[in-house]
Amino acid sequence: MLIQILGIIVLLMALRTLFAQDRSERMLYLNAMSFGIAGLMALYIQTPFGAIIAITYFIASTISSNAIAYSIGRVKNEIILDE
Amino acid sequence: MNEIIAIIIAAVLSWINFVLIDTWMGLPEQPGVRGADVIGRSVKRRGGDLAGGFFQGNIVCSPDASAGTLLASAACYTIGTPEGGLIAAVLVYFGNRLCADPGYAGTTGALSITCIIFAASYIGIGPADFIVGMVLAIVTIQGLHHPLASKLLGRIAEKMGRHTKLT
Amino acid sequence: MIIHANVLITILSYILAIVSVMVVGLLLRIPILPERPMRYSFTISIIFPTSVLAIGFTAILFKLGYNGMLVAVVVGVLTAIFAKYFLESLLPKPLTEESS
Amino acid sequence: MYPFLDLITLTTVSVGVLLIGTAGIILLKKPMDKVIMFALLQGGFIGLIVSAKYLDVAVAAAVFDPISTVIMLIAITKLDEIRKKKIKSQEDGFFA
Repeated sequence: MLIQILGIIVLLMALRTLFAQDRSERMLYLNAMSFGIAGLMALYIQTPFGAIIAITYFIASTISSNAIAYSIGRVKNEIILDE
Repeated sequence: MNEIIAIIIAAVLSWINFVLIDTWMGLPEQPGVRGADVIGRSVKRRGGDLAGGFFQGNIVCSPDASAGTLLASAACYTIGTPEGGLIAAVLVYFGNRLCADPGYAGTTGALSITCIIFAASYIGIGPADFIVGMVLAIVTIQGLHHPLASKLLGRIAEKMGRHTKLT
Repeated sequence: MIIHANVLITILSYILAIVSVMVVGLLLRIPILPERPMRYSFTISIIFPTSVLAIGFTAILFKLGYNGMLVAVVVGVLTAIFAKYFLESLLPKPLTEESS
Repeated sequence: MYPFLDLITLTTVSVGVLLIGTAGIILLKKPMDKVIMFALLQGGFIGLIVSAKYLDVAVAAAVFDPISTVIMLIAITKLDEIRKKKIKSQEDGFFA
């Protein structure tokens, strides 16, 4: 029951990340999905190492979110060379 | 049916916990890092409140009391009730300093949710319910509708005297 | 509710760890409180983060199997020395702002 | 009672997140959007490793993920500066 609720939330947040309009809106949905995955891993592995891996994953994903949000401010509208 | 009521009570408890501690520690006042500034101004441009935008941006850019609540309840579920919260507080402090944040909000949130879990285990709400409840609480802030959530957070910040002075 | 004797001994060990880290920290002249506005300062003080580190390390050692009050006192002394001399270089203060 | 609820486990959720991340990397145009979807794909990847219970591999993957993201961000920022500088110098050359 608990795992099913978390799984539905994670899939919903991933779909909203794909179909979002703005770029910083995507960051907020991505953070909510990362919360869900950390809780899901702690519920699936029921040993003390499960808590360690959940903490490690969450802090690492926060560091990468920090770097992405910092460089969103620097790269305003980038030039793409298609065709 | 009994399980759903437990999850709802846990969600309400963890929502009150992390919103009050984050507002008291001054998250809506100023953006700690530069990425939070970008996200806050983007939320304001879409019709929200600036203080609530800074709140959401600070949650994205460094593990604050919301992360402390989730990780402490996960550690209490897998390790044991008093010890897991204390271990999670230390690890959240190191992670907070890696993200250039003082780290007061994360450790305070982890320690207070440990006390709440220890008290709630006598009425039959386990730590596993608090994990699901915390994810439901963060979805109401970050996942449903950003301008409405930021207006609510801005009103709470104004009531506690922590509204931003930037424009 | 029934409180066993083991629970009392565990709570007493945590309190002992906090007391020992406070005594050694006062001897080593760590400041007691960070300066005002307290929520934005990076100063290492006794209340935060040294006490939190002390009870966290005590909990890690308890879960690894080393029980007893003597462990708590030794961990408190070692944590105070660690926070005074090594924590500043392990986690440096961030630069004032990105000036770019 | 609800037979489709039994299908939702950590394995299927991680595979779904991986597929969504792959579709996002292919469909979206701008490089920064591609990096955001890459961060989403990393979450699904670590979840898939954990569901097979290779926990040590999962810790190593979780530690090395921000490093790869930071390296890609440095490359994107540098490339963008070079392209903007090139366009500016071309305009100056035409008008001067």
